[in-house]
Amino acid sequence: MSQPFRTEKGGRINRTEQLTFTFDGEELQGHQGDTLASALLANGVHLVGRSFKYHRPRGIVTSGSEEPNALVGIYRHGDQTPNLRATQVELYQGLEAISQNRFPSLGFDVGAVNDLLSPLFPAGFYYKTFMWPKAFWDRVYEPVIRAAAGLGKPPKTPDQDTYGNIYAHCDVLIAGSGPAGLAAALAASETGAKVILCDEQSEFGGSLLSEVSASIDGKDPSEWIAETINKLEQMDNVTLLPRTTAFGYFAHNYLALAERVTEHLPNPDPKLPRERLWQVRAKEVVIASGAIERPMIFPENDRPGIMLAEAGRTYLNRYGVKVGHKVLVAAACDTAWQTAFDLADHGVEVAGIVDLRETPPENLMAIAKARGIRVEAGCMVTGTLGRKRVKAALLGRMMTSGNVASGGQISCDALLMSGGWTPTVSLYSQSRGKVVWDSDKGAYIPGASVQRERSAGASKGLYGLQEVLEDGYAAGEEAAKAAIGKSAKVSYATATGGEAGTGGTLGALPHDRNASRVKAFVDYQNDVTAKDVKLAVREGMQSIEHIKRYTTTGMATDQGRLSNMNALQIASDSLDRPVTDVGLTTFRLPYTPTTFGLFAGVARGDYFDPVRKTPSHDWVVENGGVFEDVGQWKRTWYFPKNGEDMHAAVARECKTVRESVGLFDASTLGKIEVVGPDAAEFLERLYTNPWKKLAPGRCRYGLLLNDAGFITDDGVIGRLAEDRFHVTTTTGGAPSVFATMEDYLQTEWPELDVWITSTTEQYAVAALQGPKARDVLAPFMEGVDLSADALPHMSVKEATFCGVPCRLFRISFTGELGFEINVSRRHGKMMWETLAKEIEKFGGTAYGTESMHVLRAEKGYIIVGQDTDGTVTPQDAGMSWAIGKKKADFVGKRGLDRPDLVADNRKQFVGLLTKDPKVKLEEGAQITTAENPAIGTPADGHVTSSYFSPALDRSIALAIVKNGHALEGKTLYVPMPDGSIPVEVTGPVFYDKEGARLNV
Amino acid sequence: MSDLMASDLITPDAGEPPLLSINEVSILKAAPLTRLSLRLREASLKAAGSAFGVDLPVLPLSSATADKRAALWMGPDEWTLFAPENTSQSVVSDIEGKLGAEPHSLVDVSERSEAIIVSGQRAAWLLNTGIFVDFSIDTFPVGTVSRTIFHKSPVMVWRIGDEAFVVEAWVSFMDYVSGLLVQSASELSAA
Amino acid sequence: MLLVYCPYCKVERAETEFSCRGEAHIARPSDPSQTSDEDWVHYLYMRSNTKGIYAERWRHIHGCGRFFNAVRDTVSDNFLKFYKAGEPMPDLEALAKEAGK
Amino acid sequence: MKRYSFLELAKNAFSAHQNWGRQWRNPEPKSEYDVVIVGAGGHGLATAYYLAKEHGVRNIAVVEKGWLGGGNTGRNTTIVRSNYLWEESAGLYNHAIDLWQGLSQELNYNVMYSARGVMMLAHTVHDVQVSQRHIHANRLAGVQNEWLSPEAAKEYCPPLNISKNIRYPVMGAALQRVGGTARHDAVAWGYARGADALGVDILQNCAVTGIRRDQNGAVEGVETAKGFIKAKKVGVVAAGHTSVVMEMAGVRLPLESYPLQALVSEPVKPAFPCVVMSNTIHAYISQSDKGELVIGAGTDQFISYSQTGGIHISNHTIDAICELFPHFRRMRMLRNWGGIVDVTPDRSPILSKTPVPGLYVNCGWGTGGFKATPGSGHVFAHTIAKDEPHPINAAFTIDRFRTGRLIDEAAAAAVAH
Ligand SMILES: Cc1cc2nc3c(=O)[nH]c(=O)nc-3n(C[C@H](O)[C@H](O)[C@H](O)COP(=O)(O)OP(=O)(O)OC[C@H]3O[C@@H](n4cnc5c(N)ncnc54)[C@H](O)[C@@H]3O)c2cc1C
Ligand SMILES: NC(=O)c1ccc[n+]([C@@H]2O[C@H](COP(=O)([O-])OP(=O)(O)OC[C@H]3O[C@@H](n4cnc5c(N)ncnc54)[C@H](O)[C@@H]3O)[C@@H](O)[C@H]2O)c1
Ligand SMILES: Cc1cc2nc3c(=O)[nH]c(=O)nc-3n(C[C@H](O)[C@H](O)[C@H](O)COP(=O)(O)O)c2cc1C
Ligand SMILES: [Zn+2]
Repeated sequence: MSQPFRTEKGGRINRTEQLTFTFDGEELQGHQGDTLASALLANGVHLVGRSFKYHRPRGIVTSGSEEPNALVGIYRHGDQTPNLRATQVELYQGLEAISQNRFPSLGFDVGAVNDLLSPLFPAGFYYKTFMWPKAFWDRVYEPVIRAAAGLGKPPKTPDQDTYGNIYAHCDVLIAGSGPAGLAAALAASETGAKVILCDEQSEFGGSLLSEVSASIDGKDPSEWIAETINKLEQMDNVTLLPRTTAFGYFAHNYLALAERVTEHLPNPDPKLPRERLWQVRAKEVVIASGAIERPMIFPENDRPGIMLAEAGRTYLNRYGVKVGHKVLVAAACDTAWQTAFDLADHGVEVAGIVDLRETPPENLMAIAKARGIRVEAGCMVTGTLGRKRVKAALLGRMMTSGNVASGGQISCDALLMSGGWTPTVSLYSQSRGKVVWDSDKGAYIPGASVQRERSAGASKGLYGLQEVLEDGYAAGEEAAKAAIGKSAKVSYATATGGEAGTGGTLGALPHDRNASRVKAFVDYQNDVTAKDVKLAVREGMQSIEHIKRYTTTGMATDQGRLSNMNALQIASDSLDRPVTDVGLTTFRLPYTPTTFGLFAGVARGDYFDPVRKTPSHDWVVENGGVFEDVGQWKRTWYFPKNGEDMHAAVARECKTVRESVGLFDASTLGKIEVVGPDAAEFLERLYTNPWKKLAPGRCRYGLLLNDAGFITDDGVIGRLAEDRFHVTTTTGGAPSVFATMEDYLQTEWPELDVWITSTTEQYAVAALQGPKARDVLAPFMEGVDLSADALPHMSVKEATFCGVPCRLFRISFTGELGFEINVSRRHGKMMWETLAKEIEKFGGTAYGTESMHVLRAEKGYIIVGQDTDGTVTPQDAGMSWAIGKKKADFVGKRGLDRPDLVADNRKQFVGLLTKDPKVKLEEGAQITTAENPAIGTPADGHVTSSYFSPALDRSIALAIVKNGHALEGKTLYVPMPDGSIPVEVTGPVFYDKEGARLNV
Repeated sequence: MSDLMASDLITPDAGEPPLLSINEVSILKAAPLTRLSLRLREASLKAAGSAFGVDLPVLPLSSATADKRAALWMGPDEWTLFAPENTSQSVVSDIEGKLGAEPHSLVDVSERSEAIIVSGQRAAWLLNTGIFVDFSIDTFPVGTVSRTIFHKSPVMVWRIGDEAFVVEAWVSFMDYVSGLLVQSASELSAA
Repeated sequence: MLLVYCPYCKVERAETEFSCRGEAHIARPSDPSQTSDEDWVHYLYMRSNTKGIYAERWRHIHGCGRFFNAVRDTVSDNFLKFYKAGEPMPDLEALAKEAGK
Repeated sequence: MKRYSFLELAKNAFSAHQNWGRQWRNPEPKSEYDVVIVGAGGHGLATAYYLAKEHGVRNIAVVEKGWLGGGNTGRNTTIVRSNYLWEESAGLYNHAIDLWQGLSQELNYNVMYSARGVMMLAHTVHDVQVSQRHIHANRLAGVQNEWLSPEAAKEYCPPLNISKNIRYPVMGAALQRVGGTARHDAVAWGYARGADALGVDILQNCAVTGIRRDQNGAVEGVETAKGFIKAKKVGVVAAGHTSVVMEMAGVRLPLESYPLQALVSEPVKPAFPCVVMSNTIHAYISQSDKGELVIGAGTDQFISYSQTGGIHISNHTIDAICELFPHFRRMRMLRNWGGIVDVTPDRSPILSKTPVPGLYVNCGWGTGGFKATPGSGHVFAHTIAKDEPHPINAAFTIDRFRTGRLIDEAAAAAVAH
């Protein structure tokens, strides 16, 4: 028979729409409007998973997002998403679900042997064992533990879905759409305030969706919900977000919501994101997150078929599902009785109501009696039978002695329990509010507001429908008033029925069983029992934080929403201290587990980080260039021709530059225009070098330190006019140099009349380097005399290139005659293509960063960040010449005088030549004085740059070596795994030491 | 305020196909224009404004426009000046001529950034997929201009109409900005 | 993500538009050459790192570019005051009292 | 102290685990101790343990404002490695690695030190250079560290995405095989139990509120929530709160305390065999024995004592994780939390005497001190007992910031984690 546990009528499911789905391969039927859980229950399936540690058979316990047991994998696109709650998964045609943490099958799981061995596995057992033999931990114990642990299987293939993001601002954000949230939304929206109402469920209404015995304004709750939603939908100022969980409450009323956009659809349009992250800045927040029911802690309280009473009621009234044919209700409070009554009204046999209380309320007794329901007062469940589904409950009765006496046994196929209610204070706590203990309610409720929020309804411990509604309206009004200063009159709906219940219990129930033989579960998923909590306390764990971490209670995927209060009470009893003294663990985000993809959002592939390209990019791609990532930039690394490897390409490129001409894209270098009457004074204070006497039209190499005295950046600076400099920086250093300049300008020297503007992207820069550079350039230039006299090395002129304005620098980072042409970015492509074509005539080549590195290393020019590492001073780098000797101060000057910076034995910048010219050192290799240093010998330095030099036809290297400047001519060693490499210390300049090639 | 207040300066680039064109929103590349970064002290405000042809706005995040001119407040001593393409030299000489020795800095940044025009009923929504700024018309009225962050890229947003925005980014970031906007808009055409 | 008010732009914006630059009112010694090593290390590195009310520097790096100062409670992360660079350090105790700390 | 073993566990199973003793006492403070350690994190507890065990000092209190192990020790991503650049650092962290290897046996407490390997990815030419420099320096220092090609990296860590088409392709990785993880709580508890057994009083819920000094400026003792406690020597090991505690003695330090966040996914079956770190795109990940992916994020940009941080920090970490491991995109975050990390300008710790006689400080571990716990406690105990540093921590003074003799792990582009 299909869906044997479906009621005849009622519920919010669409009975005319039949859906087929599978669970562990078995085909089953459900209806539109079902969750996977309700559909499974309709088919009589309670056993849905295995527990974490003992692999005990487990069934559905709740009907909401707090579900600890019914975690399943859902297949889509050939892969599965693990650990989804069956209670939240909306049913669609063709849904494929699998159970988890069992092998080979749910019904027969070998892991269940753990249950038999459980006496060996109390809380924290692993801290006490697996220590011998030592080597077994990595090889045996840990792999076994790891394989046994974990719930579902992780996805195996990259996620095909996309995730969206939206930033939103609103006046009032309402989290939760039960009667409190709906009333708040009505009241707040009426003022014109911008309202966002979200609820994690597929439909708005919260607990009202399963309420059939109360009425609001004389209407069925479902009718009132429909009218309310209809009203809210009409309003422009209201955003309704179903399937949206408020999962994080951050500082400054910043909240994060996860909207599930397509998960519930059988064939979603791939253009839609699977989920969307809402990052909302709300002026005011109303937390209307309701309350959840608490399980009771009795032995074997974890069998499939044992559920929360309210969940039983929800399955019945909302989903049209009977959780059993013969249902026992065990409670310590009133609300569970209503479940029994509703079940009875649907013709379900109620095996009895077992109430812990000696004298349950008269009116309930009367109703039960009228329906012929057996009531056992002053009675509790002391155990259950049935492995894969509960078969019967053992009853106990509290004696005046304080002991429990057996009260017989009742058979049933479902057992509904209720230990009372726990307000959902997660979001309030995340907002950094401190909950307070309400002893009347036996619950923690929100205390004072720390941020601009208020709780309403059951989330603050109000339970009567009428008072919840009133509270909701008031909260909405108050929030709107606080946000926009306006209030509006809304008429409050009035409810009849739905009165607040009384009663409740916390902690483990007493029983007459052998305590050491039975398990009463506190945290279902993590298999934490009452015994475990007590053991932790016995072992000295006195803080609830220690108890949590030692037993892992509250650390499962429901984050203790079902278990925390009971664990706390058990700890409190064991410690003999009031609950309030034991403390409470911290509520953290996310409210429910939240998809990584949601956080990552659009940041993937090319959009993981901006890809910054220079104007030569397309040309480089067409010409087979290879790129490297430098920060966010793509720079050309080298240009292999005819199957060359990097080594061959670089050798050819270098050789060509030295013999003829090379073209290099220098656009990524940072460029800053420093303008104003005090421009020179500013640079004087910032850079080590003197600037005031630099004539317009000339350039100088600038060295920048931090105030500690270490080199942070360098670059050529050209003076364009008295009051205007063109500063260049390293590619990676551009933003930080700019920020440093602004910092000194704005906060140290605001009196200076000078401003800086980033022009990095205003210009495209082509470097032409090599003896033929002038010949290549000349045909395109106008307005400038390129001769050595008119435009000597280290000068700058404004001119035109192919008719477009340019800044022409005569500078060189290769040691050859060189020009850097800056044209506006738009003309960069034209410039590059023009020059690339022209150099062909001279047998020239385009070259990349690798050749640039080799060429400059042959000349001993440093690269900040490669040859320096933040610990190198100008003196260390052999650049004392760059320090303006007469300057009273510059950034870093004072730092340079500190004891260690003037001490002997500093590491200094030198060249190294291997004795064997064919041997190229490895960059980063260490340098020692001893040929075969013992392990632990401190190094004297390291190789910072190392290349094969085509110009010298041998290897060269640059290094930082202790007292290096004094060691020229000496032999040092580079110890490598297969022996030491002897090297001779030299000056850092290997090629054209006199610089003759520059000045042509 | 007119709907497209700066329409004579910010125009779609006729040579470029639309990056996106659906009912709810369109994204068009804007034609090139002259952009200057002007920095000066309060004393020189008036002179600079009259030389440029529009008073420099002093209200934070505001802009001022005149025929073929726009001045955008970027900071307390910083303005971006917009003028038609290829007029940079004349604008510069007008301003430099007027300011003379008064301390200031005028730098041509015409090519540093590119602009796109994002307009349509869902334009603000689309920007909010990557920008945390309240674009409701009361808090970000037409004429408001602001630098901000779009996902991982710095941008500048200038509202030129109720449902029209100019979004500028440094050139090397524009592929990222426009690409992501187009991608995020794709759900608008989902079934 | 904090919301930071820029006293120049006069708007509250997301923290991601700003960069935080550490403790405020640590002046660079006016004559470094006359500053002892001990004093220099205090300028370079020593920080109050206060638990509680703290004056710190921010820059509206993706906005107007200005540096300014803010007083923040480093426990609650709430801002108590924003003021422009160059303005004197406010009376932190008075601010704390005002904020009911 | 009852020794732990499988046999003992089996025996206790028969008595329903009723007879296990306390792992540590909950004593009332004595009026005077030879040494008071402020802060019962891993480092403080280890210091007390080694003081008692190796230096014969038995009259020790560890004073803790909350619950032991509740600071950064209880909230870190548990990455253990020693392949730091400078000899001083490598020496210090490798000392810890040596102790980690036998720590479970030493403490008779299974700290689950799991040498599954720590792989640090290189994504740029510069990264490769930096990694190589580390590897060479480490080899000379006797610290295991090796270079892997992208293919070898994938073989070691199959989930790794080494496609050339990702935004920052993996160009290789440095692998330290002896690196791995350990169970953070067990480290604190193991040391607490060990110290307690040697007579150390661990005083929880007892915040230090003042440091009393005599006329000569020397330490006399500490004011606490439970009254004044006299002490000959005081060692401050308060991590994120060090500035606050040292301020009580008038000592200013080069420290800033930032929020550092971490998060775990829901538990899943084994999916990740080792530890992977990427400093360039800011991602740190491993899988715990329980099955959660443990992921470390970056610090927020401002100082804060709130133990929380911004969502944009998590976003950036998770986007990096998903870029490297795209099939984790459908995994879900279970819990996200923050610690307060005390960061020095050179990203190296301070283990040092102070200008105040009798006052010692162990701090500045920033984002990466869990791995050093045993070594740090060991040498700090020496420093306190002998009133002079152990050779291993001699360089980690406060004075280095004055002289400029920094141990700059940050400058060398190796973000400590
Ligand atoms: C999210 C995160 C991830 C990390 N990941 C790693 C990692 O992967 N690998 C790694 O090696 N390191 C990591 N770290 C760093 C590491 O956690 C710390 O360096 C290390 O745990 C510090 O240990 P501790 O004992 O010094 O400090 P803590 O454990 O913080 O102990 C300090 C103790 O001092 C107490 N205290 C403070 N003030 C007082 C007072 N006035 N009176 C009494 N007691 C006081 C505190 O309550 C605290 O218990 C991480 C840190 C964080 C936050
Ligand atoms: N009679 C009793 O003793 C008793 C006890 C408990 C509850 N109740 C009844 O429960 C109702 C309480 O109304 P209410 O409105 O306060 O709560 P509710 O339970 O009706 O609604 C709370 C809603 O908030 C949603 N929610 C919770 N956290 C969320 C989050 N982080 N993000 C998004 N959505 C979230 C839930 O899905 C739910 O729909 C009343 O009808 C009351 O009568 C009665
Ligand atoms: C390595 C590691 C693994 C953790 N695993 C879990 C976990 O499985 N479940 C869980 O709820 N919390 C887990 N936590 C987080 C703790 O619950 C807690 O958030 C953290 O110790 C910080 O404490 P607090 O949140 O109470 O401030 C883990 C923490 C660490 C450091
Ligand atoms: Zn601003």
